[in-house]
Amino acid sequence: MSRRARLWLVAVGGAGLAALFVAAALDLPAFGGDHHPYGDRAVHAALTRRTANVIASVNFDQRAFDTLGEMTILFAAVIGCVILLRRTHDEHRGRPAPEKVARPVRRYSLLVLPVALLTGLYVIAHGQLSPGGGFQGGVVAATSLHLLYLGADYRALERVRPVALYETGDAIATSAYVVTGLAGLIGGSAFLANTVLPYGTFNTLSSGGTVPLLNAAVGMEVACAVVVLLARFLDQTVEIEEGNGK
Amino acid sequence: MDASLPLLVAVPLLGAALLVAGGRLVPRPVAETVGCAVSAGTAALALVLLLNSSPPFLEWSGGWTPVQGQSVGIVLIGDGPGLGMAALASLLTLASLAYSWHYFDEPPSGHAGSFPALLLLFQGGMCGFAIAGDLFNAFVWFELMSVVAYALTGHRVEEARAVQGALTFAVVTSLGAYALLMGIGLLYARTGELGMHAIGRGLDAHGCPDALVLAAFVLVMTALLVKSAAVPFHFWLPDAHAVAPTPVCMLLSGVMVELGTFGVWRVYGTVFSGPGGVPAPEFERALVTLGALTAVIGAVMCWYQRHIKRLLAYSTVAHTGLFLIGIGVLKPEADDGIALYVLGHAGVKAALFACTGILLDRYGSVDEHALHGRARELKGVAVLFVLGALGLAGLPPFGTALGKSVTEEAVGGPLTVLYVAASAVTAAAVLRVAARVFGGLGPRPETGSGYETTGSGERPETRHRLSRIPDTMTAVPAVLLAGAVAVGVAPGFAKVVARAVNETGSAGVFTSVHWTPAGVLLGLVSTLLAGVLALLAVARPKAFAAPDRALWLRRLQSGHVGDYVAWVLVGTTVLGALTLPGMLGG
Amino acid sequence: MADAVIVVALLLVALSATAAVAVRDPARQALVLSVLGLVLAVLFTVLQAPDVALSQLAVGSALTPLLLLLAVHKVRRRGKKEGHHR
Amino acid sequence: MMDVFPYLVAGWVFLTGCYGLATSRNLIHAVGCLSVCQAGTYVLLLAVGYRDGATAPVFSDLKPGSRPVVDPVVQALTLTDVVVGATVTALLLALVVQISKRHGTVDPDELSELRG
Repeated sequence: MSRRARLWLVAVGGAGLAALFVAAALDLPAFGGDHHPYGDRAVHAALTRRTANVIASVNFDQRAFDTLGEMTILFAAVIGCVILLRRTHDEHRGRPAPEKVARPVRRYSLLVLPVALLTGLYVIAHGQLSPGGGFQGGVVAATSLHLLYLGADYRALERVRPVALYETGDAIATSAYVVTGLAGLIGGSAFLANTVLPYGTFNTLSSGGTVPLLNAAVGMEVACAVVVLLARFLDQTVEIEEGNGK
Repeated sequence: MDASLPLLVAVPLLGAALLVAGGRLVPRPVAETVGCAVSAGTAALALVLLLNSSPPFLEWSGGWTPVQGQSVGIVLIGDGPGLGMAALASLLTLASLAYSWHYFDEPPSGHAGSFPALLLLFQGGMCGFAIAGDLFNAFVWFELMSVVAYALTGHRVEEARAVQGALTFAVVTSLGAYALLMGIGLLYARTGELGMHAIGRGLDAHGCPDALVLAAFVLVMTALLVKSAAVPFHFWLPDAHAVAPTPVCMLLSGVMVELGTFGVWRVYGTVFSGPGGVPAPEFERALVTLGALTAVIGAVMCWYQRHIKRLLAYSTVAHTGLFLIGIGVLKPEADDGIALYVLGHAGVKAALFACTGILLDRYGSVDEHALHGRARELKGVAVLFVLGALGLAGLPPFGTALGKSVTEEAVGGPLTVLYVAASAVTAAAVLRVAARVFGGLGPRPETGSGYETTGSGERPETRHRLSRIPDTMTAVPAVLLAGAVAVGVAPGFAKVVARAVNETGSAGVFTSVHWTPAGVLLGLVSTLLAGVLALLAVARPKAFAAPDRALWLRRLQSGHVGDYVAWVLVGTTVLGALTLPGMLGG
Repeated sequence: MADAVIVVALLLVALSATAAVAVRDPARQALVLSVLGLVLAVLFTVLQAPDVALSQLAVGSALTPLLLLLAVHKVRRRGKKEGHHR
Repeated sequence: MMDVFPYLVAGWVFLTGCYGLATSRNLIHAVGCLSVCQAGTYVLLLAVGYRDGATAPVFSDLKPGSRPVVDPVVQALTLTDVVVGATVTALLLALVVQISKRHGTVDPDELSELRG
């Protein structure tokens, strides 16, 4: 199709969708309204289960089944990237030359690295109490490891990052989530039921029953997954070279 | 018993995680055995639950059973249609795992378990989508099955076509998924609920449908119609199904596309069918129009293909059109017919893909013209392929024939003609392939218009080109075809299916489903038509080659991702325009 | 007052989203997307969603642009090599 | 005006992304546009859950019941959405990298393997 024809299609389709959406927006309840039945029930349920961060309660208790799907999507994407970015028969691995890093950059990144890593772990650990949790902390922790690439060089990064180990960690964390869910089925009433552990004292690290466990599993999964994802992309950019016979 | 419903998802996911964790320690046969065992176990669970699903039950994940009719948990629906789709998805996953057994491409080093693991994740996603009773949860499983499907489609990264098809598939489906999310946002704003039944009740409580309901309907349906490849959302399908590895094609065409259709049925029935939703005539108009268009375009394009997998992919498009019509007319008999049709079609289509995979692995090509007469030696495969084509045409006693005849009687009128024509043309195309490739009949056809995808230059999916066809690769299509026949002849099976569908679908109206003389006759007519068309095409290739008039239709299928996105936008507008008229009055 | 802040944040989101589409060079787009991620994080904070803001900050303004840049780098490096061979 | 403005911004962001996706000349850019589309869904969901004068639904420093809180459910949904978006982006980029290797280009206009 010519670019012009496509533009016409986009104009027609976009205009229709825009009109539809604007009409719908005019029928929506006004922004900032007070009608949130599900939200109010969720807050109530979180408080009865002594989870201070209601979002953590929704994610890891009330709608933990959604989170199972979500972490599986991440898990699937990691396997997918490992497969899609594998070294094929016509490619070979080149050794990246060590690169010189400017001293301020090196000092800065080596200073920030432990801070960022600790922040990530802290954010994971306090998931059920304060904003944050497995997802956010996991991403921060995994990304911080890659400051090594900036501060030292690729080889230093490779030493602290045996990718195979992280792949296994990713899989183990995913199974841990499922197994916790199964424990709910066997020991309690239903799959992913938060009835196995005591709910603890409100606003402490061990409150919320299985919420901290699931949160930790997700944190580990996300951290491992992001490390593997970045590793695969770095591998493609830095190491893998195509052979001449294409 | 009911509490084990979420296990349909949990078991394959756990299996996949263990396969990845242990994948580098165990040899390939062990990984494949584990994959088959987990998949079979899930299938068994789905069947057991299916047998216990009358009356239908609800399961609240996390044990959040409703208090005063309201819950904060996620509801799962354990009814006949949902569990039936889960069982179908599980059985087909098992079939494709068995088909790829031992022979499929060498996995990347250290990842022996990755391919079976991905298939298990796919199975988990499909089961989750089939039993979802919560709209956001359905989105999550929709995404899982999509993400896995992208990775599986692009699995053979050395193939230029595979990666392009996978990207197109991924972009279009992801866009559809985000449209679904926008729709969920609108529905949540109106009703403040996420469970499908709860949303439906909320819409009814609000009163007459308005623009918001229309927009939400269009956005949600966009995602499901992209998945089920209705025109004009269908462009990704031929590109993806033609390039995916054969075991994956079996799943994509056999059940994933049908899950999109199932989603349309489920979401309309639970969310939009009440007085506050989309009125029945509007829904019927939209679905029957799009379905008829899909059936016609799918059948025509199917006829003009020479890349065999692409041809089969278009026949899936044509059949989805027929499914959408059946769902669109909103009659209990049509629902029953479609349920049987989907079951039969899954077996037939997966078997046809499996046979095509054998051609690919044996001859390194899936081009109808290049393979002319080359597969004469594969007698057994030829029989299976022809049987598959006859099943596609709807020859009694295949399950497809029973399903089709029941639906035909329900829809009536000119739509019956469309059912006969679409199934006859797609089957004729497959029979034409069989006559040329396995029989060497007719003159060798000349190259066509040039604007087409040939099937030569494809690499086999096995490590080496096969010199002998392994027994597993022929046994799988044979069993699948036997299953498709069983759907039609197993005594009482059709009644059970109809009862299971009606229990959820038609509010207590029970219909009886059986072979009728008229149905058998129509099935024979379309088979005969298919045979005649195929013979004519083989004998007179020139007269039946794609005329220049049809070129514009082929040019629409440009392989350009921007075009496809533009069509999705147009599709939403068309869907909105088709649904609009009756909703203005409110 | 709160409304004014929300409006400003929304306008910034609309602006940077438009810019992210209008900038046709993928490397620059990655940077604009990282700005979009940042602005979205601000909007989410204003909308009282600190959890989402945090993850948007981590994912939208760091991880996604990083992946995009790595892909750009790989594609460009290929292009250069190809040029040498020809 | 304020009643619908956030929803309109969400729609604008979504449609802008669609436009970019359809007209893109570079697949990496197209992937970026897809994530813009998705940003539209975040804005819509969070706008739907907002409540005037309410605070975040986190009770570590807040006495339960003392102040209204915004809807936590949409926030949980958006959180899921953000993670899903990142994974889809990663997978798409992996495919684009392979396309650039196999086709020697990332311009969708120059890909001509699949058609008809």
